[in-house]
Amino acid sequence: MKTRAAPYRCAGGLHPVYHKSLTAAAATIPLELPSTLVISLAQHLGAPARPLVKKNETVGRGQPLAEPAGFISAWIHAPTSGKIKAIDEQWTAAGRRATVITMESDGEDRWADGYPQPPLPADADRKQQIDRVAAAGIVGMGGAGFPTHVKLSPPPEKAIDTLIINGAECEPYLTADQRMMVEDADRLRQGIDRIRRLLGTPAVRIAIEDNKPDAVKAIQQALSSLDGDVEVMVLPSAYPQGAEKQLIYSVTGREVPSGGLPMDVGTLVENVGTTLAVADALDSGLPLTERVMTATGDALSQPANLRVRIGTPFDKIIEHCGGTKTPPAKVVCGGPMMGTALPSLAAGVCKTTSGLLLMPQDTVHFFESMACIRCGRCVNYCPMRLMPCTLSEGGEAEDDELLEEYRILDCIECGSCAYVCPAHRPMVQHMKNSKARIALIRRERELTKQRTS
Amino acid sequence: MLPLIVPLAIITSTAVIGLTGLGCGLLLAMAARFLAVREDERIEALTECLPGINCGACGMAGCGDYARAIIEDDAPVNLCKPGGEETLKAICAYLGIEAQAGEREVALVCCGGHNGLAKHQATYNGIADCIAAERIGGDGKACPFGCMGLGSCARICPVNAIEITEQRLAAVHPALCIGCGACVKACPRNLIGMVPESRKVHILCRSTDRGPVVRKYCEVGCIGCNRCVKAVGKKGITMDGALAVVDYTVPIEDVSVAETCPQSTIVVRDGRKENAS
Amino acid sequence: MTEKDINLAISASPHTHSGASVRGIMLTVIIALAPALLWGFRLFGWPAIVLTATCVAACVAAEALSRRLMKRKLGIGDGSAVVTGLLLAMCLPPALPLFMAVIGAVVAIVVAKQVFGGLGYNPFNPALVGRVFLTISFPFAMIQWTAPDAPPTDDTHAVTAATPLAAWETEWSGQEETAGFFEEYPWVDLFFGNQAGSFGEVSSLLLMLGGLFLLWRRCIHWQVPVFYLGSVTIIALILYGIDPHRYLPPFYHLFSGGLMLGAWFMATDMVTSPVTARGMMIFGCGCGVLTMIIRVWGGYPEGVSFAILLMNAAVPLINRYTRPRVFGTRQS
Amino acid sequence: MSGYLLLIISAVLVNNFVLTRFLGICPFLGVSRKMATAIGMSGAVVFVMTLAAAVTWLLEHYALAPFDLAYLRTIAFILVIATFVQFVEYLLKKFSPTLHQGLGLFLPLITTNCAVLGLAVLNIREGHRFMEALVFALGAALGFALALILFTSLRERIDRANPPQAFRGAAIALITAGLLSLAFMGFAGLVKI
Repeated sequence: MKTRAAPYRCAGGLHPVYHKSLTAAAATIPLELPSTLVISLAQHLGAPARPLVKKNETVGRGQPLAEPAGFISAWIHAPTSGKIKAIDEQWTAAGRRATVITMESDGEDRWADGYPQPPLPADADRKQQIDRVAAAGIVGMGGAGFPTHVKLSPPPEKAIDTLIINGAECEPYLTADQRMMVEDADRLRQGIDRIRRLLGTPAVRIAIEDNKPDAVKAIQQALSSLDGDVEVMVLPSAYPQGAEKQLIYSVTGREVPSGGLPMDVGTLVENVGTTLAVADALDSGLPLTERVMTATGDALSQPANLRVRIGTPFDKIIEHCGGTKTPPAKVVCGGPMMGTALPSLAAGVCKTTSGLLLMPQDTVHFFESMACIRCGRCVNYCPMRLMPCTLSEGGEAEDDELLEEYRILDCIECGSCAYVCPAHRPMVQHMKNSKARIALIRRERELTKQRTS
Repeated sequence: MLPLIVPLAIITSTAVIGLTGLGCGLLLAMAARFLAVREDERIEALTECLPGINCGACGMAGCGDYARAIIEDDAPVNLCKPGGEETLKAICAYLGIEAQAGEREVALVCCGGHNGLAKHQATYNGIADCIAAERIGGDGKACPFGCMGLGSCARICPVNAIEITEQRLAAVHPALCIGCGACVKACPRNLIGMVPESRKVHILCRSTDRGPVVRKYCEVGCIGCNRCVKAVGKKGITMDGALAVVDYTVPIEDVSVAETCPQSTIVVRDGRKENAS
Repeated sequence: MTEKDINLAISASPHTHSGASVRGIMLTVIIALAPALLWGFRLFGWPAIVLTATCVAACVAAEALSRRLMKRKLGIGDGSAVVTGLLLAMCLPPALPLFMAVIGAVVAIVVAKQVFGGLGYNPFNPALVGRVFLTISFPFAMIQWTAPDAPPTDDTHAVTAATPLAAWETEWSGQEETAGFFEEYPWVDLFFGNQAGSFGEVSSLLLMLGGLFLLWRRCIHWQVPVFYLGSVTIIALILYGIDPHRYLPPFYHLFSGGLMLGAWFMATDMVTSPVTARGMMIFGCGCGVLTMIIRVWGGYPEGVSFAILLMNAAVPLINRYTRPRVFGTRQS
Repeated sequence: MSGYLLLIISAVLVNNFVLTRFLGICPFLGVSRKMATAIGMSGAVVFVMTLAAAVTWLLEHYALAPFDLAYLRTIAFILVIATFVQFVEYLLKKFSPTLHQGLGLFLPLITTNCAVLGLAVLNIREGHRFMEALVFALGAALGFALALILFTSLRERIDRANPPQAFRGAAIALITAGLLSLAFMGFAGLVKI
């Protein structure tokens, strides 16, 4: 196994202040069981799951609470044993309303019947293994939440020749992936080996940013026993190095075509956390009911890396971390660049929640609606080589023709443009807004086309 | 006596211009013959129906364009405001469709929770636009169904009939509303409905949350207590889960039903009177 | 901690910022202009100081007044009016009657900027519009240059002198013997700033230092000045090679006639220059070519302001056709 | 040869029909909303101008001048120009209906486009020979096209600007055109003819 620098450099590349030292060296601690859990049914990309339980029903840990409601959807399991208190609509950590199951823990943390499931041997049937991944409710834990079993079963004409394990963690503040790589490197090796076999032994690249030397070292050691084409790729620390398309380019020099998927260029990217979840599901038969996340920020008394059950309410996490130093003015679920600002702390941890960031008043950035002064910085820093200034102006004017011409749908909402904007324009909100509108227009256009033909 | 001999200048000038004109005319005649494009007769006929002032109120470049849009793109026939009813009738007569009769409908914002009554749980900082705010989790108002008051409806209204009050609530001026329905589509929380002008009883809430939840965030939200439904004997008001909904197909004559509402969610308004004033 | 204690802010991502601001950029530009400005004050004395003060005051006042008339938020805090005032003053003859300077400032702020909606919307560089407006309206007053070595005590005693480019154009170009010109205008004077001209544009060295400061602070992109100065140098070199008696050597084109001020501070104005890297290169080249065309063949000895204004007009077109290739749209 | 070149430069830059002579302002403002129509209009103007220049020149020198009918010049020229515009309209309608629709009313308006008539009259007044007249016409048309395309791209930008209410629309467009023409004054004295 070799270690080398990533051979390509993607466009853009910010150097934000990382603030990772708050938690980079803090060992992961398991959070005690909360008394109440708030489990969103829309924790993944695609259709929200359909509830399988009723109010007042008693459930055991690992028991399915909701089933997938479509091909792109996922199972959701009870994170502990207890009683279902309510099923209703609430704000979720994704910053929108969704059906939420509220359950009360009985403190016993008893597994449901048949859980954990028996481990599957490495030479088990491929379909059986992928079904297990699906049944464990595993989704991309880096943030997007794409169901992993869908990624693991590419159509036969799209052979995967490179598996990239994403340990870049380019978001400031977050250190969960880093800690997982340092602490769980052996289990990570098992996960990598599992995924690799499922895909027909492609080359494996573990991509880590150079600001995590401890992770690089741990991975080198743990993976030395792995044979075949396995390499650790050290990436320069730059945002958004860990974004899927940029990562693929840095590692392989291939550009995922506009509107396409990584499998279109023969690659598959899995997050460190997801890889560990796959190992858990196949080797230990555990469904996805907990994850590692970073609770951090300058308003939090004791920033920490935590192993938490899915559904743990955010106020419980804050409590566990010694409360707040100063009143938080903004609470972000995820990292500061792409995370979601939460309107309240009642929501619970999702499968995709990689961090909880409490920002004091003086660090909260305020958007002012000033006119673009055309400094061109956003154009310079856009990792997708778009023209964000033009797009945001076009978005304001709702000039849909212009937005499509300037390819707004290729925007990955990384926030680089808004980060460097001297006019403090809410660029990402413009992008999100325009993208949704354009997507809608396209869908309508498709529909009319279908109807007329 | 006029000289019989016409001055040479007149003859030459007439001849030169005449011949030039003739040449040009011939060229054009040939062009018309060989480059002719057949136009849809219906478009021309429809253009005749329109006022011909090319004002652009319909959103097209002119009357001709609007006529083309009606024929080719199935544009609605009631877009011509200057022409009014007369034009509408003429168009409908030509196309052989029936002009929509019936009562004038005006838009109504079904939320009464202005900033003094509805609670905010967070402070919004971003684009002053409801649709944009809704995409990142609303404007901080604790009620997820309430009016954000960022004015997407007011901006899309072609006649400026919607006002955002100081307490950040959208309000329609029924007198100005032309019933185009643009605001209904613009509202990301589906708060705006079209109601017949003569109706007086309205329920200004669309929160489907249960009563206790609603009470927590809004002083004038519907808590689903069912009293109004009982008061009208299920005629004109029905329950949709925990929300009372006015059924505008059944007129409610007795406006005292509003007094049964413990939350003052039901309001009595006379759209016609407001129009007159 | 209960929910009542806190009122959280919600906004779209990102939740952090680089700290760059429009005011910061404008402040940096003012700092970068300072050396050349102070040198101008030293060289031309009180008239220059009064002129600068007038221009800045008139610009700020015009901005405040027009914002108030438009019933919009006052935007003076961003400092752009101050920068416009400084730049305008620096490209005017030091002895210009003050009322003309006021007219120029008002045109710059009101006609070139606020009418379009303020900073960010103006298609043309306000200071240059002001200057060009004055050049066309008061052609005589705009070429009354003060000789640098004899700073006058007051306007009436100003000793007028020709700028090197104007002198070459009217007296020396095409002559058999041109050595006298180079004696009268040694290039060292041009480089260090001992020449007649608009008071802020005389010292090429200090302007270049200011420009490099801007570059270091990342307030301007390197493409514009490099391609601007580069294209001027190349064209001047070719012409000089063809006929040294008719055309000036590149040094003189580079270090006189406001080229340094234009290339580092005017052409790089963010609002009115392209946003794409390739666009900036084309923009710079265009400025250079037009400057040389106007200088060598046109009616004005200095072509910088017209050249930049003309290229300003082409900026939307340039932006449109120099869009970078979007990631993932490689033609295969 | 260099004479023709100077003639073109003069017509395109120094004495730009729109920005220096202020001819043809109507279509200049009218069709500068969208790039596609602006390019189409430019094409139509190049076609009409060059052909009209040729025909009016011939008309002047073989019909009007020999019979001493200079006073009929305007009416005769308009006749010819109108014919050509109508002809172009037929062509466009046949071969590019979208462009025809985009140009709308402004196509027939080329007839009264003073730039075309102005060109024909200027050709006679300056005593251009036939080839010179053609080259001058081409230059003038190219100048019109240049101004129109530059202005259109600017206008797409100022359409998204935020002028005070009173300046919206044509007012701000005219101010922009004025500033553009200010910039074009830099070419003054470029060609001495």
